[in-house]
Amino acid sequence: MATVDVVRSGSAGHTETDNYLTHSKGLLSWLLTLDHKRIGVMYLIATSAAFLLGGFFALMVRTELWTTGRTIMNHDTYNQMFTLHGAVMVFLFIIPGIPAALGNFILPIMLGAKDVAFPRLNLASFYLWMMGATFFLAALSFTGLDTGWTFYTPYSTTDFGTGKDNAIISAVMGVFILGFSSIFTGLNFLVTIHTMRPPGMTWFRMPLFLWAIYSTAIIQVLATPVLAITLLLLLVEKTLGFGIFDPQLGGDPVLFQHFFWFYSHPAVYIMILPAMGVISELIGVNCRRHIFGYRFIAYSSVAIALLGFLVWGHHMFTSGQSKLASVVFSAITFSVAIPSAIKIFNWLSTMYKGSITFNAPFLYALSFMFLFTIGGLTGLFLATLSVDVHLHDTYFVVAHFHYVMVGGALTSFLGGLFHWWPKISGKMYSETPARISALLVFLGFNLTFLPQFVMGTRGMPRRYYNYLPEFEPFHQWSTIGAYVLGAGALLAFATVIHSIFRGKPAPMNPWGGASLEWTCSSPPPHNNFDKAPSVEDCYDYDKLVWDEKTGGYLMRK
Amino acid sequence: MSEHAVADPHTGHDGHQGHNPFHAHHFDTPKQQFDAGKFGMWLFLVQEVLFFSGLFVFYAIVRVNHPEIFRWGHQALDPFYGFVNTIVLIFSSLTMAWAVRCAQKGQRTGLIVNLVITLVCAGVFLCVKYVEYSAKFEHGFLWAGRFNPHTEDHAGDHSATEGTTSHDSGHADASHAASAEGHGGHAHGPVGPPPKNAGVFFSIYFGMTGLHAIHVIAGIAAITWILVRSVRGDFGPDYFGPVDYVGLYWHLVDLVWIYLFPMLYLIE
Amino acid sequence: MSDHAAAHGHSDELAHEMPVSTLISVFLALVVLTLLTFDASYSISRPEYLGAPIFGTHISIFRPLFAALALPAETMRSLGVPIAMAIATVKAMLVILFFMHLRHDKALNNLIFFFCFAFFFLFIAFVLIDTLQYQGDISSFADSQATK
Amino acid sequence: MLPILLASDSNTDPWLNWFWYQMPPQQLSPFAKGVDATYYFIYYVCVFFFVAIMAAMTYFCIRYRRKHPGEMVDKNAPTHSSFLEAAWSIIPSILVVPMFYWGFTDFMDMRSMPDGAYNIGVTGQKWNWTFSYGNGKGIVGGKLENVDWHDKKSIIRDLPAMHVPVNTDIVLTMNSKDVLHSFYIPVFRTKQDVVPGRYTKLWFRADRTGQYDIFCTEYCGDKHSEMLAQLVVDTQEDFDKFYNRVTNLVILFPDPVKRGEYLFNTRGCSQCHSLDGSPKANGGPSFLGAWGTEVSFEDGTSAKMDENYIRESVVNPQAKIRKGFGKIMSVGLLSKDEEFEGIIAFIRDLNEKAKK
Repeated sequence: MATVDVVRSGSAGHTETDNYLTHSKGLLSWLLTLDHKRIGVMYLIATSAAFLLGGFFALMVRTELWTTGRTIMNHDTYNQMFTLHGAVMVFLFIIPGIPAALGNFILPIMLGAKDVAFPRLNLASFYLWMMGATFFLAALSFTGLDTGWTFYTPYSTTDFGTGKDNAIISAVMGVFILGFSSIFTGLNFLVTIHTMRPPGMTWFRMPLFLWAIYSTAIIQVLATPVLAITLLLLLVEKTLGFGIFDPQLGGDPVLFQHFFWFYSHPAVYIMILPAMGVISELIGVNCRRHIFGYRFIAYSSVAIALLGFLVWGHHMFTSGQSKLASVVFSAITFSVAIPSAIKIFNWLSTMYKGSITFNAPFLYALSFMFLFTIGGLTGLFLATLSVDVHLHDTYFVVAHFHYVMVGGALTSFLGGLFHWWPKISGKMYSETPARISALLVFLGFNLTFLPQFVMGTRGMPRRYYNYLPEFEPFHQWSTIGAYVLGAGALLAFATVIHSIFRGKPAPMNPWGGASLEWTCSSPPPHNNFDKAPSVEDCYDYDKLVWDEKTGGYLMRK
Repeated sequence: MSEHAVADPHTGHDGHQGHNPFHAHHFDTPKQQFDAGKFGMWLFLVQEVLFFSGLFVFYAIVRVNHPEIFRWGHQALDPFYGFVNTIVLIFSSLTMAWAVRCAQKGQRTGLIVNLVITLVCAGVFLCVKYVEYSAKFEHGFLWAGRFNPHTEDHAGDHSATEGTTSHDSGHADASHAASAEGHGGHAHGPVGPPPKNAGVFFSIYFGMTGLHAIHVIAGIAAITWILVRSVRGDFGPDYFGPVDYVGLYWHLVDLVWIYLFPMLYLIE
Repeated sequence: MSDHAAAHGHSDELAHEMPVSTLISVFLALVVLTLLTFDASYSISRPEYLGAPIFGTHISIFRPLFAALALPAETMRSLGVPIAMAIATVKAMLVILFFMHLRHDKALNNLIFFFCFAFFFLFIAFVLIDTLQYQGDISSFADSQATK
Repeated sequence: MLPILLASDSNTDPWLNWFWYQMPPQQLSPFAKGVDATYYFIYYVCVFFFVAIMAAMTYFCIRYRRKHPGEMVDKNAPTHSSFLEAAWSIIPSILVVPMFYWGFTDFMDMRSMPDGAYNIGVTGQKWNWTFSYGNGKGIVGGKLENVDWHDKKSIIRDLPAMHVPVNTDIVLTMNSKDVLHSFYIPVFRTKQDVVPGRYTKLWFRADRTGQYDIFCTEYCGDKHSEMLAQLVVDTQEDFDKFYNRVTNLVILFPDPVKRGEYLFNTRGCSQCHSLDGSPKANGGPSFLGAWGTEVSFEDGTSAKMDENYIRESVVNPQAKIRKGFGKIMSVGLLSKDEEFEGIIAFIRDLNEKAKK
């Protein structure tokens, strides 16, 4: 290989030591930074902390369910635990996780831009996130937030006359603020992708991760304001008695569900679309093969984003929604299955005749394929009207959305984290523990949630503190699985942290990626690119050459 | 809510800096920066429209299912106030659009004058809202949870709820003024007993106009900020993005009111 | 981008400039349309309304129109919402196209703004259809409570 | 495959029962078989695709594993194929059509209430179900308190039981007193949220007797998981016995005072008679302080308020009209001895309470 002419340095003129991490020093240089990479790293730390917090609540829930009857906590505590688990995971981790943390770091570099369009707004989004998280912690300290993450009325608007009221108000405020954080992030990304593409970066040269983030951003801007107004109405209902959702004042509790799911169903795609984008990158790079059906994957992202707005009523088949609306929503829901199927088949075809390496990111991608296929297919049961009536609000639903959200979003978050970690930190993580973590997450996850499908079909309702004794064995399998899953996730984070101190310096392009982020040094320089990079096909791996000396890949001249 | 990006103090210098102090380092040209800001502002407006949509849905549902609530409730609102506020807002929209033009042409005085007029209009709008709100509070025309219309009234003020004396409503001065405008001094006290859940009308009224008023207040803050920068002389033909963006926001506030006015004050 | 740019003599103009005459015309049109909304509303709901008393006479557009059509009272009432919304939409269009410069703006900005209204109507339509369908269950419950 | 599935009965088919625990619970209602058939159709489609995808994935992983980091791939491998992509857009689109269709038809079945069905009222409140028979003549309710959650028998014993006759269409008219609940009977594959401020309905027909679980599936607060009930499907004779038992006032209210209070509130007395001494508009005299007093009538006579007077006033209200009141009460609303005993005891008890 030594005979091939290669480019040794991605961004000429930058020395190894001048990068975004060393560009300026001091805590304030981080807290007031306008650099998308630093903001991305701060998001990464913050959302990972939220994940660990949410994971702790999950383990508490699973521990309590080890036996029917009381195991370690009372009814009230259990109800708070599952509420906080759901709310923290959804609002503080999954929704911002990939777009705001990984997206912030990677998006401008992948695009070939120096920064996002509005760096100050980007920092403001981060602080809005922090503020929202603070309100959540306040809700924790008020004790008694037990509405579930969905805040269904009239339970959430009941006047309890205890700390619970303050906890609910605080949490709703928190979600309201987090909503604006999400809107501003999405807005920023949309503008960045539209206006900051360098010459040559046409729409169909954009990496699929950017298409996914773009689709996600459309949802964030269009749907999140509806959540904001819904929560605002919930607040005035609870504090002033506006009579919107409260039947005693002439309101309609089912209306709340319409409002809530108009946001929250598209929000499911906020969670899964970026994950799909990450997987497209992981599969392309690690199979060293041009992604199969690029345009179909790109279009299907946008299709999912738009169709996602038309299906919210499938959460309400048993809610008292009319027959007519249920039938219409069911029919439209099936249409979302098609673009998801296209993606799976295209990823699969990318592997055909590839050159597949089994590093940790690819193992996470494989488990994504396994888990998301199950998650997607079980969605068919829930889209089917009559079957959903049986399965709605049972553990089947719990298992289904965990397969999508955890099996989809968490595995791709961890996969993406390992994939881009050399770029983010400039350090290589150690491969073996990372692979073990992927294995543990995969096994633990399946052990946790496969039994829940069985329980669900047999009628075990969700959000139950006590349950009928015949379900106990399934719950115990599930609890064991949860601990394995937790251990896997902890090992993944430990591996990453370990590499900061002990990791080898990362080469510019350790995996052989062909998109633009791999053409700048690891970690990237402060300004990403001094001059607009030349843009080529981001899935053409022929131009890369393995370089034994650095342990990475170099660009053919 | 400034969606524009200004120079990054931490930035090292690059080739593009120099000819415009407000040109941010990560944009190649001022045009790119302006377009990015404008696109961002439009997206923000999209977000605003959907933010308001929840209340419009609520309105539509109550309106279609319980028209009697509206037939009764809208009589408590004085169209004269709504009319005055409509004209005030439309006029402020005109001055705001004019301000943008002045900024584009580099006419600093015109820009400042137009912005001041816009601010004054916003202030007048809020004052009228205050007068309206206090009348509603006085008569107990509040949202569903606090809806408690008084038929007995404060000294010297005729009840707005006494339907039979509707030609002599509590807002006598307003009615006269309305006649002066040429729209007949009709009374605005609801006729007849309130229908079931009549308070929902006032939930909608306070919800919609309240959220709108919050946007007006935010607009005042944004315009004040623009005004300060105009006095400082920041804007000219090369750089007027912020004026344009705030203008767009202000027009959206006007736009929402254009719908709210007939929906709440006029339609039976 | 437009002929005003040439007049201004600035080569790479950032945005279109709206002439003052257009701005003032739009403003006047908005005022007239506001008065028209009043006229329509009063013509429908107030039998004693003859028109706006201007120059010693009553001026009205809708009252003679309704009188000529001689519609039944119920039909006229049901016209209130569509007429008011139609006028409001014309006003909104004037504001959007001229004050907000959308007529001269990029196609993309046009697209997203009208796209968002599509979602807005989608939201209203679905929820409205559903609540209309189950309204009977609510009213029958309300009736049963009233008789108790 | 489908005809076999449609005919399959999870109660009797051992193969289905064995299959990987993927069994929904027993099927009882007319639509349960349809729901299960649709379930299995989707299930097998899913299994087919899942196995196919995973097999391909595994094969590719082994066959195309990278042997050296510098390895390059076949440049001529296709990067897209319109045929394939069209195929996997169209085939799934076709497969979901029957899923939607069967789901839709069974759903319409579930949600369309049959005519002439037996009606039971269901009230949900935090955290128990109450069942009302014969327009409120008989009420069944109960709460779980301190049961051993590992002993299903003890749980069942404490649960309120909704009895229904076998082979009869049952319509439940449901309402909630506080927050959302959801009424779920797994054996019938049916579920409906119970919403405050409106009625929601659910119907089913049990085709065999037995005892089955009922759950609340919409989170409703602290003891959501204890909001259970039992469905007891009786033969018609057993159901009649049950009905007589729950509507029998002596059994329901052994204490005559309580019985009287119940009658006062449920038989319309409270519309005209007050209990606080004040007269009701267009009504009759108050019951407070009346017992044992001498009451005077429109015709100038008077009598002592005792058992016989009350009985006569109920059976024939026009016989004696109290001074100052009109001939308002027309029909005797009570007929049985235990009812008279109750209302008399109730009125007498009012006096004693007032004295205290």
